[in-house]
Amino acid sequence: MGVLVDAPGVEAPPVQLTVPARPEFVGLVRLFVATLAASRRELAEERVDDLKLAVSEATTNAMESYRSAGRDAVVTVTWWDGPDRLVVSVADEGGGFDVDKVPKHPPVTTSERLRFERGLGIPIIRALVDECAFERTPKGTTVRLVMFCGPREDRA
Amino acid sequence: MGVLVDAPGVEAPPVQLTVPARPEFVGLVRLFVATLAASRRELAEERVDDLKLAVSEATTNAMESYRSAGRDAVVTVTWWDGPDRLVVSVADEGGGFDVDKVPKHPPVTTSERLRFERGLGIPIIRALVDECAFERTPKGTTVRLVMFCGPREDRA
Amino acid sequence: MELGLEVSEQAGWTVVRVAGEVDTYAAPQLRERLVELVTEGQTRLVVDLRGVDFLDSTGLGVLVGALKRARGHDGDLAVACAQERIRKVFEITRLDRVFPMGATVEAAIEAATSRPDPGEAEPLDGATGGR
Amino acid sequence: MELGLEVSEQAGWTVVRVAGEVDTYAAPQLRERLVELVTEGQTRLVVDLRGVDFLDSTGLGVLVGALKRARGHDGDLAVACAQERIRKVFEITRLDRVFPMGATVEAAIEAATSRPDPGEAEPLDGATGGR
Ligand SMILES: Nc1ncnc2c1ncn2[C@@H]1O[C@H](COP(=O)(O)OP(=O)(O)O)[C@@H](O)[C@H]1O
Ligand SMILES: Nc1ncnc2c1ncn2[C@@H]1O[C@H](COP(=O)(O)OP(=O)(O)O)[C@@H](O)[C@H]1O
Repeated sequence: MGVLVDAPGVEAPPVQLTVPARPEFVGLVRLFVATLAASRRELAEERVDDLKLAVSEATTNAMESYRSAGRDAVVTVTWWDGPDRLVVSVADEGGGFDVDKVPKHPPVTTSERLRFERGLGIPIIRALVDECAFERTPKGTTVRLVMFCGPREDRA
Repeated sequence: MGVLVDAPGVEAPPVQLTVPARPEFVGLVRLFVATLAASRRELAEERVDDLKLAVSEATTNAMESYRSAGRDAVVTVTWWDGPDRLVVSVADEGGGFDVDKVPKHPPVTTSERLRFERGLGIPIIRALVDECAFERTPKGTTVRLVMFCGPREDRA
Repeated sequence: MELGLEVSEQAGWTVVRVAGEVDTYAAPQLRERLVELVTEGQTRLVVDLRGVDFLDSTGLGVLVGALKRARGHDGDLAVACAQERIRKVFEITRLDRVFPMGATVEAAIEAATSRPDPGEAEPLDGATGGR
Repeated sequence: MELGLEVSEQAGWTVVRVAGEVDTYAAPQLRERLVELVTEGQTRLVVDLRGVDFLDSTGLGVLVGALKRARGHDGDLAVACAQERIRKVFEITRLDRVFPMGATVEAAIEAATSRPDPGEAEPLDGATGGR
C-alpha cells in the first residue's frame, strides 16, 4: 500500500471505515480517529486532536471532490497502528488534483486575504501531522497522514 | 447484497467498518452502531441499545470464528440506513457454521444449566432484533440484523 | 478498556463492584478476579453491576461459571443490578431465574439468603428467591 | 449534529454564542446566522467560540466571510476563544492576526475597540489589537 505503510513493523490488517461522501458523516470519521488514537496512551491529547483535525480536513476535501458525483460516492479512511507511528489514509475517487498547483493565499496582512474563505484545509493538514502525502490514484486521491509516537504499549 | 438489503428504499452506499478479528476492536464496532443509530431520532434509546448488543454479539462470534487464523483476519460490519429500517451485516471468513445445528441449552431450572458458560450469543441476537439471518458465504458467515423503525427524518 | 474491579465486604458477603463494559475483551479480567476470590475461600459473592454500561453473553458466561464454582464450595453468587438495560440481558436469557438478584447490594444479599437453600447447586423451579 | 447558536447583546456588541462542532456539516448554519445578523444591521459582532469542541477550515472560512461582510458595513467581528485547541487553529492559519481575539467576550470586544481603526478593512501589519 505504498511507501509509508510498508514502514517496518506496521502490522496488517488495518482498520477501515467507508462512509458516503456526505457532510453528515465527517463526525463519524472524527470519532473513529479519536477512538483509535486514544488506545495509544503514549500519544498526548493535543496530538490526538491534531490528527483528528487533519483527518477531518482530508475527509472534507475527499467528500467535496465528488461535487458532481452520483449517490454511490464514498470516502475510505484507513488506519494503521504502527509500533512507532500512526498512519491514516483518506481515499476518494473524485477525479484527483495536483497539490502543487493549489493557489496560495495572499498574506494575512493584506486586505486581499479576506477575499478567500477557502483554501485553509491543506495548510492545516501540513501544519498538524508529521508527514503527509497527496497521491494521485487512477480515479482520485489518497492522502496519507503520519503521526510519530512513542512505542506501542502492549494491550491486555 | 441479499434479500433484506434489496428492501425497497434502502439507499446505496452503506457505511462500512472493517476491524481486525481481535477482542479490543469490538468496542469500536459498538461505538459505530451507537453513533449511526443515534442519527435515527425516531429510534428509542432502548432499541439502540438492543441493536448495539446484537451487533456486538455477532461481532464477537465473527472474531471467534477465526480462532486459528492468521494475522490478517478481519470482520466487516456494514450499515444500511433504510427509510423504515436499519440493516446491519456482520461478515467473517472464519469457515462458517450451521446455525440449525447449534446445540440448545438445558432449561435454566435444572442444575445442568450451570455447566454452560457459552451459547448465549445467538439467543440474545434473536431476542433483540426484528429479523435476523445467518447466511453461509464461500469462506464464512454473514449475519444480517434488521431493526424496523419509524420513517427517517430528513437531515439538514 | 480496562474494567474497574473493587472488592469490599458487606454483611459477611464479598462485594465485587464492576465498572465499565463487560464484553469479550474485558470478561477475562472479571473471570480471573472471581476465580481468585473463590480460590481464596470467599465463596459468598455479590457482583455489583450498577456501574456497568454494557454486558454481553461473554460477561453472563463468566457469571454463570463463577456461580457454579461458588455453589460448588457451598457459597453463592448474587447480582446487584439497577439499570433496565443490563437487567434485560438476564431476563432474555432467563438467567434472572438462576442468579439471586436485587437492585442494590442489600437486596441482592436478601435475595440470596431468602432462597430455600443457598448451598444447593440450583433452583429447582422458576420461583427462586432472586425473582 | 445541530449547532447551538444563541444571540445576545453586550456593551453595544451582538454576541453569538456557538456550541458544538463547526465543521463542513454545521458551518452553513453558522454562516446563515451571521449573514442574517449583518443584513439586519448588526455589524459589530462577537463570535463566542468558548463552547465549541471542534473548528475546522470550513468554520474559519465562514468567520473570514463574515468579517469581510461586517467590515464592509463599518463593523467588525471579534472572536472569543479560551481553549488552546481552538486557538491553535487560528494560529496555524495566522488568522489570529486578522481577527480581534480574546479569551472572554469582554477581552474580544476590548481587542476590537483598541484596534487602530476598527472600521478599516484590514490590519496593516502583524501587530493588531487582537494579539
Ligand atoms: N481530495 C481532493 N480531490 C480533489 N481536489 C482536492 C482534494 N483535496 C484538495 N483538493 C483541491 O485543493 C484545493 C485546496 O484544498 P484546501 O486547502 O483543503 O481548501 P478548500 O477545500 O477549502 O478549498 C481545493 O479547493 C480543491 O480544489
Ligand atoms: N460467525 C460464526 N462463525 C462460526 N461459528 C459461529 C459463528 N457464530 C456462531 N457460531 C457457532 O455457534 C455457536 C453458538 O454461538 P453463540 O450462541 O453466540 O454462543 P457462544 O459464541 O458463546 O458459543 C458458537 O459456539 C459457534 O460454534
